[in-house]
Amino acid sequence: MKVRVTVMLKEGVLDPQGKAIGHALHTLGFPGVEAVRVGKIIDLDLKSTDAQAARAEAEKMASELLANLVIEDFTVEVLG
Amino acid sequence: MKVRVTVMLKEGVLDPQGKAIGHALHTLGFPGVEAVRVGKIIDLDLKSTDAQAARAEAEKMASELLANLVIEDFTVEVLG
Amino acid sequence: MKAAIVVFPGTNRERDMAIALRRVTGKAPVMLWHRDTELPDVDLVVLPGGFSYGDYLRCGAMAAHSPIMSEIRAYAQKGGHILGVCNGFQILTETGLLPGALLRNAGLRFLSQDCTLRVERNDTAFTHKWKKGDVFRTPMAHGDGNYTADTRTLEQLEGEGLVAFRYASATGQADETDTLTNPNGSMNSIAGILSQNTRICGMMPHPEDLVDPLMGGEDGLPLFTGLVEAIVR
Amino acid sequence: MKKTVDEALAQEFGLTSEEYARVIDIMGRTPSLTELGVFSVMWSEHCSYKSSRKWLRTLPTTAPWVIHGPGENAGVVDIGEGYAAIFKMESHNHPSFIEPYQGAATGVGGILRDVFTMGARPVANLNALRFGSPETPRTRQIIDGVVRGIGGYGNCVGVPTVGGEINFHPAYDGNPLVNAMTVGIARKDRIFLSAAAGIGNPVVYVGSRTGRDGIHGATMSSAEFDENALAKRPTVQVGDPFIEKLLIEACLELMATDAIVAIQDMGAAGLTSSSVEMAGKGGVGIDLNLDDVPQREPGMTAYEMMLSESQERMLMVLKPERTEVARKIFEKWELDFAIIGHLTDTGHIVVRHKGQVEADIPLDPLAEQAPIYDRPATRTAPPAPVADIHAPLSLEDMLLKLVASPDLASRSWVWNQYDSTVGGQTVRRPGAADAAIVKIEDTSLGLALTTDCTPRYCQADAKTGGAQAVAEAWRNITAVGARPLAVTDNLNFGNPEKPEIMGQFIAAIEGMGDACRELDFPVVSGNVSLYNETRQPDGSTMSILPTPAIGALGVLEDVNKAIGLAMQDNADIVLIGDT
Ligand SMILES: Nc1ncnc2c1ncn2[C@@H]1O[C@H](COP(=O)(O)OP(=O)(O)O)[C@@H](O)[C@H]1O
Repeated sequence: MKVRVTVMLKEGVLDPQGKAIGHALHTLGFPGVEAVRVGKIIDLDLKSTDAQAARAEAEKMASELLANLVIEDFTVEVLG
Repeated sequence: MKVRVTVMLKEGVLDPQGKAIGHALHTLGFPGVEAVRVGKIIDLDLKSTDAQAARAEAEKMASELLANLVIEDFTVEVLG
Repeated sequence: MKAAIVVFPGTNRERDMAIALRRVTGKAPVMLWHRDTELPDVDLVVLPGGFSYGDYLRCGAMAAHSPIMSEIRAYAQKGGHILGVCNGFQILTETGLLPGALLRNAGLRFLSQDCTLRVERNDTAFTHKWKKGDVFRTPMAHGDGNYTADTRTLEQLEGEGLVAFRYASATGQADETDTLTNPNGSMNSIAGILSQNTRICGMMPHPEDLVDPLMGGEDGLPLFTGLVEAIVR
Repeated sequence: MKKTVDEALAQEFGLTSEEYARVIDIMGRTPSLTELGVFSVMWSEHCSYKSSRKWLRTLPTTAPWVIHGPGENAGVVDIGEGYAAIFKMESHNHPSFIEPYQGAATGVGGILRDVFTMGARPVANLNALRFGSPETPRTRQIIDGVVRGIGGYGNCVGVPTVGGEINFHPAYDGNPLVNAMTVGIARKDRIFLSAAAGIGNPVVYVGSRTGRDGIHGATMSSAEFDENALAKRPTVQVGDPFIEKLLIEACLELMATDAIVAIQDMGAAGLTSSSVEMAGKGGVGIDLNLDDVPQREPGMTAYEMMLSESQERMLMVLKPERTEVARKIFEKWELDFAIIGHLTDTGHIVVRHKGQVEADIPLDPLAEQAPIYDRPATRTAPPAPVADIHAPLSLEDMLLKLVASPDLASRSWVWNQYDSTVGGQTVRRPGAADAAIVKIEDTSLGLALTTDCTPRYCQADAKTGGAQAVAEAWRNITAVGARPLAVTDNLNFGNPEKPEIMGQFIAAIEGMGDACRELDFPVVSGNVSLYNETRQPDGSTMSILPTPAIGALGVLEDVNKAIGLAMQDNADIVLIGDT
């Protein structure tokens, strides 16, 4: 199963990368950008053939390693 | 409009992060992980209220700045 | 004082740290490997700087799960002294032994330069050779040193006086918004913090790289001479 | 890939008709695709030095303190107290134009491997950079990427970047120069070489897996750029400094045992050049079984594996009874380790894959019949002496203009991105002295290091410019109180098939040679980068300025006596020499 873990900084945590990208986009001539947030994707190929089990496994990986829950939130999506 | 740009390394390009994460997951007791690829998400808040226009704008930003087309591919998704 | 330095794959300032420790103790510290499952009988454990696991995913994240870290957690529980510098600080926050997290530097660039630190309290093993308010110079070299924590944690750190070092001007002024004195953008200009029992200290800059006049000065030395004096058997 | 091997394909691979005829002559038949690939990379400018070899031979390369001159992975000099310094400079110009961050990063990785391959712990990195006009956005992007890439790689492996130089000129607009230098330290009786020996000994592959990166990088770096270069974009090599760091530690740990017979990094042309060079130097044959090569992607062909330029890989010949000791060390460092072949007495390189012989080439003619050219050269007339000079500006305005010029402005924005203190041995950081100084741990020795070249001097008069670059390096070393020992060079020029470029090249070497002889300052290693030109929209080509970058090394017997730039209070200023 392919599973996608998406990790984003928590609402309220300052995102220096997002801020810098927003700034760069403005100077590149995209004045319509109001806010930018940057996150990470971790795509996992799992041996498991069961969607439920794969999701559970990925959630465990995310909370143990892939995300730092002090500053980040994550979502898990089974891609199939 | 909220638009999500997803940037992934091209097929075949070495992904050192993915490799190291896969390795770490194995030693953490997740032997079911076969492959890991890491990518970036850039969430944009755009002034534009038109989905078509927002997508076109984001695509331009992605190819000019957000993705490095030499080694990366991107996809754009209008979240609404 | 018997000290041990933990080496993770990608650690690269363990030699610098060993030199600084040898300078004050006269003997070479024990080098531990991240896969070791036993901590020898030591008075100080140091997590040195570097790029454990290439800084991939998040700085310190993968090292925090190394086998040796459960020993170090137990050692902390017993009140052992732990110093984490740079990547070592990041590992301590990832392990939860120290609160908060270290984000990408505000300017998004790696910063290799001297900075000045203000000593916030001098009643700990790490800081007692200085006076409160003293300012000293030290090199820094990191890409992710931007200290952040939620409001409650920050209030607790400040309320309980757990900030050890702050980035400041040469005259001791700290200003969070000033990129000259607080180059990585840390909240409250925090450069180093302590655990509640003050036995664990994490800091981003590298006092171990300034312990010899030949390398530009001895400004970082008080940390190490102080540890030797404070931790006598 | 189903391609018919013929002259047209050979040309696509960068071989001329005469060169291809010679291949057929050596093989006695039409070569296979893999064989053609091997010939094309081994005979590329990058690997064979076919345009430059004749002239490089004229450089002085010996002195009583030189342990190994050019010909090994890096130069080796005796620095006293039982230690040797091992150093070399290498270019990554073309890759840095295509992908500045990865191009520069992998350049640093490559030169590091050249140095630790010989048994040295790397103790310092330097660089020599040339960019186009800083006003153009593309140049700014390139600068940003290159500087980040150098820092990203060097900082992570924990080798301090202690010095370098940067110039700007529109001639580098489409062709920046990224020359990286590494200096390492070894016990002088523990130097490792690349000549394979011992028929039957195992050939061992360590490091990262092989992917489809940078196939034909070596031939590409010998071809001039045109507008299509950006569009073609061959698979770019991505570096993994974390793996490199592990590789350094694992190799040094293995080198402390007596397991290694020979060792060589896989640089340009990867498995091909490393195996051919090791066997060739040792006068033995080599059999490789590609089924055993650690692979990153499924379905790779023999051709792809032989030409891949995946980074962070090494090839070794081990003593058979020590193979398991070695395997344990690499397992400890979590690196791939595979026996992929053995040495033979056939004098051939034989490559097998999936039960088929994919290549079988006699090594002697591959090396000995490699093309070597004495290309026609025309000398540029030296410029007329400047008659009378009048100041175009007032002294004050002049000073302001100079200080504001990109070529003279402070470089702290660059070196502040490089970790210059890691290792705890940096005595003079960037900006603190005319040469950087690094102490040798556990000794009183210090190394003085610098890179220098003034391309506009070389443009005006390549011979004087070449001599001047050497002299400046020598002065920078002596200015910190060190004794100059030896130099490495990186000769960056345009297309050698143009007589005026060849003329610049020869003249620069003459000038360098003269200065090196005069100063007793031998050249112990180096690198040549030719075809540095860009096709202009109107079809003409623009060459870079002739840029023979010099990297130099000197020793201080007592590092405590090092001198810096900082003025002491009440000191007098003395000017030495005629103005
Ligand atoms: N690319 C670079 N990387 C690191 N340090 C650099 C680089 N370019 C210049 N420097 C450092 O900046 C200082 C000044 O450089 P430069 O103006 O070229 O000096 P000089 O003319 O004395 O060689 C030197 O200490 C040099 O090592």
